[in-house]
Amino acid sequence: MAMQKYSVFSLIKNAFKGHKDWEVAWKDPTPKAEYDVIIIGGGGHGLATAYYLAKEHNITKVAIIEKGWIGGGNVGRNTTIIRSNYMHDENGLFSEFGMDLWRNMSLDLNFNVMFSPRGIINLAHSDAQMNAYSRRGNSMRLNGIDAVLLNREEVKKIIPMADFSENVRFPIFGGLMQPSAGTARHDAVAWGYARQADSMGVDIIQNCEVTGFDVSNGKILGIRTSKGEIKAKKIGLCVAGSTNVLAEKLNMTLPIETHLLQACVSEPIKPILDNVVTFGAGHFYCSQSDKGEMVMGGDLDGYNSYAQRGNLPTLQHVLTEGIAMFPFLSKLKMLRTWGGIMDMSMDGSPIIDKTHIEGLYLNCGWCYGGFKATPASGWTFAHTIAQDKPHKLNEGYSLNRFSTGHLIDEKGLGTKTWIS
Amino acid sequence: MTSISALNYVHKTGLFGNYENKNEENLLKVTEIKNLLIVQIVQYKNSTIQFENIDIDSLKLTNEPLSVAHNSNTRILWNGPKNWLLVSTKKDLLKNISEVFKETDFAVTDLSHSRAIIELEGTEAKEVLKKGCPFNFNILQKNNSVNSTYNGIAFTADMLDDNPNKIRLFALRSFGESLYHSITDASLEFGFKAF
Amino acid sequence: MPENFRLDQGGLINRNKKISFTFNGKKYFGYEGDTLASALLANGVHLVGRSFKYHRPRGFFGAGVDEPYAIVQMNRNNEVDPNVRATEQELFEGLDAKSVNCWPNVNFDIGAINNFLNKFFPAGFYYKTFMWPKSFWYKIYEPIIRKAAGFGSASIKHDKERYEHKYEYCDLLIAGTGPSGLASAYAAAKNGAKVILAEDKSRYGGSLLTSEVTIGNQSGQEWAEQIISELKSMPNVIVKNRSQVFGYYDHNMLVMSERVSDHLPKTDKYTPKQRLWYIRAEEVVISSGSIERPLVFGNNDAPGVMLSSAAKEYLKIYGVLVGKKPIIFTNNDSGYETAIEFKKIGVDPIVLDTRKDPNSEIIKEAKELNINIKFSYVVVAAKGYKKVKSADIAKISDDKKVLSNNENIKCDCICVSGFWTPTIHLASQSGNKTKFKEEIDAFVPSHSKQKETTLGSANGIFTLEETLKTSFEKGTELSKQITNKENQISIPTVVEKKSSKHDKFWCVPLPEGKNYKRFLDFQNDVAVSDIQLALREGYRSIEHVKRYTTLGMATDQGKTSNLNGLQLVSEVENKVVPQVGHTTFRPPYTPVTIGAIVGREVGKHSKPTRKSPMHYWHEKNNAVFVDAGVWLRPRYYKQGNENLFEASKREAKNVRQNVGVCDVTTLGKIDIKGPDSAEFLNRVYTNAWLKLPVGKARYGVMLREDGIVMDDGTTTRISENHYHMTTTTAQAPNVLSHLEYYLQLVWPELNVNVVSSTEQWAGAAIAGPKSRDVLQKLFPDLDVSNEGLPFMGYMEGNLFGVNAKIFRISFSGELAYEVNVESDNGNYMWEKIIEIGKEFNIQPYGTEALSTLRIEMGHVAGSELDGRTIPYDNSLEGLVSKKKDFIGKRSLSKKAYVEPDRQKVVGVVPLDKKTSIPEGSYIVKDAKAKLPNPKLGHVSASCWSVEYDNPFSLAIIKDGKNMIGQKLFAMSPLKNKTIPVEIVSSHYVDPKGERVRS
Amino acid sequence: MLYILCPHCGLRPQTEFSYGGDATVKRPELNKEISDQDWDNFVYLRKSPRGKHLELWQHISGCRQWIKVERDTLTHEIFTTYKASENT
Repeated sequence: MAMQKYSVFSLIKNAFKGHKDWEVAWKDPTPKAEYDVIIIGGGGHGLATAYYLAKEHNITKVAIIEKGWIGGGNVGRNTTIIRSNYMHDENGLFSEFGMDLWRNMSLDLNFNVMFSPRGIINLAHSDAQMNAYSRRGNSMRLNGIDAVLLNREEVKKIIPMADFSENVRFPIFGGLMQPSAGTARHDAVAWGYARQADSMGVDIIQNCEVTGFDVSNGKILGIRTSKGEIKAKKIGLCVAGSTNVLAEKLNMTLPIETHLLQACVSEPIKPILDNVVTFGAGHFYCSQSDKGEMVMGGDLDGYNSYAQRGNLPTLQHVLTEGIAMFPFLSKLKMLRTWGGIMDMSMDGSPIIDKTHIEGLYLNCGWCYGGFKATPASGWTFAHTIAQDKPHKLNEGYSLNRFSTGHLIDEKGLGTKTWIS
Repeated sequence: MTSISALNYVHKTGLFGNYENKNEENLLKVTEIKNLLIVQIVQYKNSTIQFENIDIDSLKLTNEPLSVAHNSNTRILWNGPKNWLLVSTKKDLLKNISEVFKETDFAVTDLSHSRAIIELEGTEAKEVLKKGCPFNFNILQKNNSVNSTYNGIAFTADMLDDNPNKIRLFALRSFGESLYHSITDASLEFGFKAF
Repeated sequence: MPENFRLDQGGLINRNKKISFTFNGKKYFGYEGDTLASALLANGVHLVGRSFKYHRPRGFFGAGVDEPYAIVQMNRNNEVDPNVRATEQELFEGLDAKSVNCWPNVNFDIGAINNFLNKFFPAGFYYKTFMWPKSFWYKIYEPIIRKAAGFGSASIKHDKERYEHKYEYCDLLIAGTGPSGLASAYAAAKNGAKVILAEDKSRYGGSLLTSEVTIGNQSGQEWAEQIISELKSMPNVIVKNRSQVFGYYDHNMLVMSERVSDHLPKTDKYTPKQRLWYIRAEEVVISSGSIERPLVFGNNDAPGVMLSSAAKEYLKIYGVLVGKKPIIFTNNDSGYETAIEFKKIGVDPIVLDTRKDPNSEIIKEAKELNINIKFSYVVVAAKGYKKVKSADIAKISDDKKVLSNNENIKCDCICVSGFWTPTIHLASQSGNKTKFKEEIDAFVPSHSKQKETTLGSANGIFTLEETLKTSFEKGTELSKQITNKENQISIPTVVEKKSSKHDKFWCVPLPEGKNYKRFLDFQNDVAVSDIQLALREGYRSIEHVKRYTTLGMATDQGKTSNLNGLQLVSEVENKVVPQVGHTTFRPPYTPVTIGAIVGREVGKHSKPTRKSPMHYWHEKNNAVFVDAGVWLRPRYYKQGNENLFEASKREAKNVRQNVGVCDVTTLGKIDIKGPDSAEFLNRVYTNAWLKLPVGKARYGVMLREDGIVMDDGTTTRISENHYHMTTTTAQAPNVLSHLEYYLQLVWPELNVNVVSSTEQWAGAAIAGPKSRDVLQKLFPDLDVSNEGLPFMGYMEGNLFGVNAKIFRISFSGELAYEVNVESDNGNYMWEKIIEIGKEFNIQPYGTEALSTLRIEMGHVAGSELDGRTIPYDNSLEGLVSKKKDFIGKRSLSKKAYVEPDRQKVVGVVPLDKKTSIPEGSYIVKDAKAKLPNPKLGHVSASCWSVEYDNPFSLAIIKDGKNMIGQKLFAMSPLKNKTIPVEIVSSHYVDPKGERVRS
Repeated sequence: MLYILCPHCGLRPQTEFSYGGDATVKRPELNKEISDQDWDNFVYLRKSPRGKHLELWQHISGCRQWIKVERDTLTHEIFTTYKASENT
């Protein structure tokens, strides 16, 4: 049966029927005995992978296995920022491919994910930093990604509420802007993918925990779950934050540490900030949601953690930089805080690759950058699984780059992942 | 004048903050301390010398956290395992004791110029420290010292007295002005007199 | 004139002090001790704001932290406070507040059109529309939605208020001063424990202030007052009001915000507006009480519908009537307390009790007072838009499904009581997995994860007698573990009339043919129908329901809505509530001012500033400073109208031609001592160190274990077992930790001590062909000839009375020396150098000239050692020993690191010898290639070569070794520049390094 | 803010410490032949368990000693702390 279409007309029609005729966005099936592909992890990346497997590769005998509820991981606990302002070619080209998917996502999924290209500005507080941003921005431009270098006056015109006063520790010198970057409604991304994947035959199985893997002769055969054993020809791991926990069940050790990142929002206020802005003399970023909340984030808590709860000194540190950038934040009230657990890879870039186990594929190591990568990650991971080889866009995201030395280190911090 | 102390340009004498209608005697007192001998003494891991037997200005080294061996001129602050910070008004103390510390057993490093020093005195002195340092100052008594951080600046607090509190604060010299700002800013609520 | 709703007497307000205030531009009067809410209610003002989505009129629902409606914008102390809860804001003279989220005003709000269209705006409607055409979302729809959302408006002015922090430690932190908090605090304090007792409100006592109970021979209120005054007199107790414990973090650290000055018209000059307390407690008692639950019925959001406990609080504490014709709608005995209070002051309430035939002392009392009670009755719907005017009421069947005997009765307020929800937030934040307690239809704490105990109604105990008994006992028990004392406290007798039973009814069914909105979340306009829709559409997990409908996501964070939402989900889904589970509680319990979280580290002091001993000389001599980490360094010394480019060129040129002096104090210095120092250095650096003679310096490079260059610098052997290491400014702290790591953990057998001596020494680099002349005059007694002090030599000297260390090392590529003196003498040294150098035309130079000098010499620095390069990339492979092992060596054999076309540092010169190449440009073969244009590498550093008077840059490019002589392009699309360039050697000036040895 | 028992100084607030990561990786001995795989294991691979984790902290603003801390990565509870020289 064709999927019910969302539109202003269907909304009006249903309004007159008391909204009784809306169909479920996704079903709640019991798992089948066997699938062509099982995707473990019902987050953004997993749902997107399933969708593109069905849509681009016509593989529909697919199950998504989710321990809790779909969208409950990092896709539901991020700061909704979407960008492709990367210096390294691998990251830039991959992310820019994703930007195209973002731009078309609402129509493609028939679900308004509220992609809003409001522009991201990275503030610079020294000439050295302006030069570093030039290096990044020029690389973007040569890769066909939009980027603009702003001087102090230009920044002031766009965000006059930033601290341009005398009483400032790190004055604003200028900034790098990606005008096409922006935000999207995070939950909607998960739900939109889920709804489409479901309509194409993908089984979304929630509250189902993977307890083990069935591997024989170096080949994956299936998984054991809290809802029984399920066989599959191919299995994709898409469980950012929990990758190491599942890797342990597979006797794999990965170049990944698990860390905690907090974010918070203020109480809603009337619109004051249109762009996404990052502070250059530290690590703070901020945007204003459609609801009016200032959405803010910054540093990792700085030690391995699986607790989705952080500590206040980290937020204090983050918000100190927040006020240093936007003094007006001082009078607002912090309404809600949350924490997400990140796969921090040893060079800060992700891994989308096959593994030494035949039929087992890995998608992990997204560090702080997972949300923005959702569509491109799903697209390339689906390709990698379907074709049994990486797409050109994710060739650089190989697992063996740590052995060969072909690292993709945007920050130059090496393996000390907790220094953010 | 050849010598310029760490806080020379920021430390101004006078009355500051909420001092009005208060007896000057009860105000916090803030002083910059200069011209102290400050030496780090570390015994190497493999050294077999009994440090307990060493005599410095009639003081003995003890390997106890928070401890300060002290007399009226010299204070030896425990800095870490077999690691001490000797602070003395006797500027030439080092010369007399250099033979005691054999080069193969001890590293003795003069750090006299590497610190900015603030002395803070008054019943509210600990309250000032509690504003920026998460250490439990309730347990710090006379002749205790601690290394910790104040508003993100590493510092050492040495309790010269606890009735009223008299605390000597050391920070790395280049951070001195920032620490001085933090301490005096935190003192404004109580009112202070700078000497 | 507005009608007066203030009683002639009663309440805890100070009637001797009348206070004037302004709301929405209109002047009113209240009393000291009022909240803004109570004062407005006293003046008959029930309409304060508009809801988030439908812009429906909103009044007051509660009387404290749980208030979901009454958010106002305030001007206080000449500053704007955007979102202030009127129920928490204490009244002060001149208070000025206005409504938010309404335009043009709260009485007539254009946004309310949403309300009439609300059938088109069900939960999640925005996900289903506004998709086409694709740019319209961002350009058209979203801006409209953004404007309609949000509450108050922020001022972009800097916040002038002070916010302070305080770190405190105690044996027991007790959050809440209701009966359980007071009893446990009293018992613990009597046992000698150090206690901090925190109360959110201005008055201590919690429910005791409004309940008609007797403890011993005192009223509840008298008892509370007595306990508090006794606690205040004890030296081991800190009692704080206006202090909300809002977060329970790891290792028993809790955070409390104290509103020091918010209740005053002005903050005293040196007093904080708020103070954030970080409290590390041995044990925590959570006595945070409970919040009354609403009953859900049609239009239950109309102004005038409020919690029955709030109505009672307004009466008993503020002497304010929330209405003169009240309906009390209850499913438990609490409603009777409110009814009796009304009756006592001569107002006749009607009680609608959902129960059929309940029995208790308090109901008996109500009957004796001739209160009109209708059992098995419910409010079906409130009538009235901006204020309740009447209520449709009906009899409800025993199975609570069928309504009958419908009638409409006049009323001006409806006080609801749907029983009580324990405030379990802090316990949950601590990691306590809460459990559902069937008999109270709510969650209570279960096993403690940290050292926390929840008492009283927060723990689901609703009888005073049991609360006091358990709280006294717990207070004794917890403190006894800490103080080893056991002071027995006799537990007083208690008289309480109400029973703690309730009817498990919470939502009135819709009468046939009616389609009332029945609200769960009042601020976000989430109605029963929204939840039903979410469930119908498959959003079935409670988290999905929350996110899809925004239930519980308002600024009250669901304090009054969450549990009713859960009830509804469990009903529709046919599950029991514990299966549905609640969403996670996260700090803060209630919104906390961001300024308070940050404290005093704002403006100029948001980070520390490090200064060299010569800083003020630089300042006096027109230095323009640059941030190097948190250090301030002179970037250039401005003469006349010079700009950066001109000044730095002058300074650099003067070094090449005469002599310059540069403050190098900020370079990291590490004092290394011990018998194994040489061996240690040999392991740390890539080159050989065992044979460095005493009195000699050597340049060294250290790697991370992954083979990437970590830092470089020179290290000098001062004596047999003593070395003086220098590091870059940026890496100094990391290098020290790195060394300590290897000494303490990896090679503990080495007898070496490392200590930072950066601050002990002030450093000046004297560079240029005439530097030896300057040095000779500084140290007339020393032989500083090329033989006496050769390149990389070291000696000690006396600089006009102060001790100095002299290193013959060079960063500029010129003949150069570095002189160190003890920091107190730094300025003295500097002035001497300037004075003596005058005849040799000495000039100070800043980091910009320093940079020029090193770039044209091809010396790599931070922009090349950027955490991504190996020694080869920086042409440092000559310093990599093949013979010995060192940190990171094993990584250098990685495939990528030995590829024949590996990147390498080169020099870049524009063909026109005129056009400067912006740093961060890329080198490409074909400037017109289609994008993505393959890059050979990037330009890491650029300068104007003062030697050749043309631009020169360093670049790190692929196969750099074989690229020299090639003609390529440098591109900076950001600056719209494409510059034809030639690749040359990175050693542009003095490639053989003759000058440094001259 | 974690409260970490420094085996040299006593219980101290987290702000005095800096984190040093997994304490179980062991640096291969100097001058020893070692496979690429073993070297990569040391440099890049991490178990990062959910639960008990032995990790390094440096008491950087205290006694400057590196210490080993056994901590639960899910609850953040600290079980035991060790001096650098102590075996775990």
